[in-house]
Amino acid sequence: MDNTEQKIEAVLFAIEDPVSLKKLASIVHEKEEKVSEAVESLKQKYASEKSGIHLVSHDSGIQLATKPELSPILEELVKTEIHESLTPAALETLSLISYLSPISKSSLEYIRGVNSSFTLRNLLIRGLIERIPHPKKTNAYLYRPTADLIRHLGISDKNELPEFDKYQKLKEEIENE
Amino acid sequence: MDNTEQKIEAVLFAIEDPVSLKKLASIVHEKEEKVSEAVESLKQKYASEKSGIHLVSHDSGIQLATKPELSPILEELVKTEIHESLTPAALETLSLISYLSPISKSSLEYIRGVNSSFTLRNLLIRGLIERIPHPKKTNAYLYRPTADLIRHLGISDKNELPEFDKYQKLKEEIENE
Amino acid sequence: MAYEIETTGFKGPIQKLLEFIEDKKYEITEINLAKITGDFLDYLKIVENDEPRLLADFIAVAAKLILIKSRTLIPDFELTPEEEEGIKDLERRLIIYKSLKDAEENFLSLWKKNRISFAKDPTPLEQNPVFIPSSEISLPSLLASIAAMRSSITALKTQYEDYEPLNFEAYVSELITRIGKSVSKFGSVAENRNKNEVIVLFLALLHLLKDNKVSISQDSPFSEITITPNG
Repeated sequence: MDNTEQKIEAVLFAIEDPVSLKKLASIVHEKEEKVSEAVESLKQKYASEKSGIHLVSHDSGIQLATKPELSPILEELVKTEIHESLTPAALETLSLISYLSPISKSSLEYIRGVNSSFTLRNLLIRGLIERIPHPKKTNAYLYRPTADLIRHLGISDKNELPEFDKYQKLKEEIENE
Repeated sequence: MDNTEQKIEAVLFAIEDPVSLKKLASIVHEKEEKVSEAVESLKQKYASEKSGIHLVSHDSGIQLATKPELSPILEELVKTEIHESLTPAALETLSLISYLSPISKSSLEYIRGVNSSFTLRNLLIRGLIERIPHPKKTNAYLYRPTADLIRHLGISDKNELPEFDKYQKLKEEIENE
Repeated sequence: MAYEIETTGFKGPIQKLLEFIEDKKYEITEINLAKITGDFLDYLKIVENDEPRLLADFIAVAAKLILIKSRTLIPDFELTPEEEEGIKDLERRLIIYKSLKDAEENFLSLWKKNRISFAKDPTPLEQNPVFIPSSEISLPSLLASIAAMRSSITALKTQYEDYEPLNFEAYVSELITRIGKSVSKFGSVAENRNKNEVIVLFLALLHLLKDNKVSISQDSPFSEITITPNG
């Protein structure tokens, strides 16, 4: 019997952090394509069933997590630090990064009209956003939400943000600047 | 809709350790009898389905765990993790801890400008660094290189690191902030 | 950690400009931007007082508004292609900013719900971890790494410490002294100043004009501005 799905479920259960498809493939010794299918099927299983857990997707990989509607029960058990209040500058920056990720500092500053170095630094330290090297510019970064942030918003993929698609066009426009 | 089963699944997932029926009942605010039924139903679900995880009952309570037949995959996982090379982020953190030890997480994050929880955990697991209780703050730690790391570097004390003295000032600078 | 201070709670120039427009229920058009130029210039005083670090960002926008205002006031006022582009760009940014404010509302509503999807609690750290070194760890690599971080820390500090706020009040009083009781030329007042300073001086001049402290005249666009003190 083919038990790729079973194996993947076990691996996702064993690792607390998001795991990339590539890494999953190397662990279960299967092609990425096959792994991707199995992940999709797992996702369906958890979503459809009256399950207490579900699969969360992030740029860096996938992760098993509890369903957001059960948050009240779990908050009493698991301590959480990142859900502290946000300043207006932090909120604005965080929402821009969530909708337009991956986004460069210069695009962010173009939209906000203010220098954003300090706000970005604070959000990075709080673990709400992360940076990846800019594919075209050396010593520059692109910013995106962390898996933690996605889970704290109670969504299972950033494209579940309300009206997400609408803003993707805007993103192209800004990048053409 | 009654979602006791869902709640229990989420709680068992989030807590690594076995949980007693009594404790489960108090967490989900239900009678033990009802919790016991829900646990039974969950057990069936995981057993029947081609799942990679299952419910185990011990004397100490109930626990979600990967199925024993999948243990080879988990060994594979550990091997993959061990042979993974150190990321630039990890090397950066290791370098700071080596030169500036004992150093707190907040000082590290201040210098690096990014959240370091994940990297610190990784270095701890690999036995490259260790933590000691913070002398002034409760529930906080200071990090330092392990004796194994010092030996691996071919020196007998951290102050034999190249240009060690030069970088001690960096620590004062940060602590004065 | 002194230089982690954020520009907390303070609105940026684009946000503030949008607010002025929306308060008046205006559309985002050049004509309407001209109408709120006065409000925006008044607001610069507040910025200077409360968040001087942002003044330069505000002045950059104010300079564009002044161009727009000038064009509506002076019939044959001509703009360079770059200035035209700058004005169009300002309108575009306002439109983008406005539509992203809705996204922020959406984001905030999710954030406030506090419906968190929890990941598994990390496994407790083992008592005796296995030592797993890797080839990247060596004395030279550790040194290179800390050296690189040292310079980035220094850069961070300099960025903060080099910052010198433009003091609007000081420019106004300087202008009053320079003008004194005699007629002056703006060109000589602005001589040897950098771009930001010239803009602030010009704003200071407009400020004096508004308070009826001076009268100004200009024969043609781009020609010298003559300042005459009143009374």
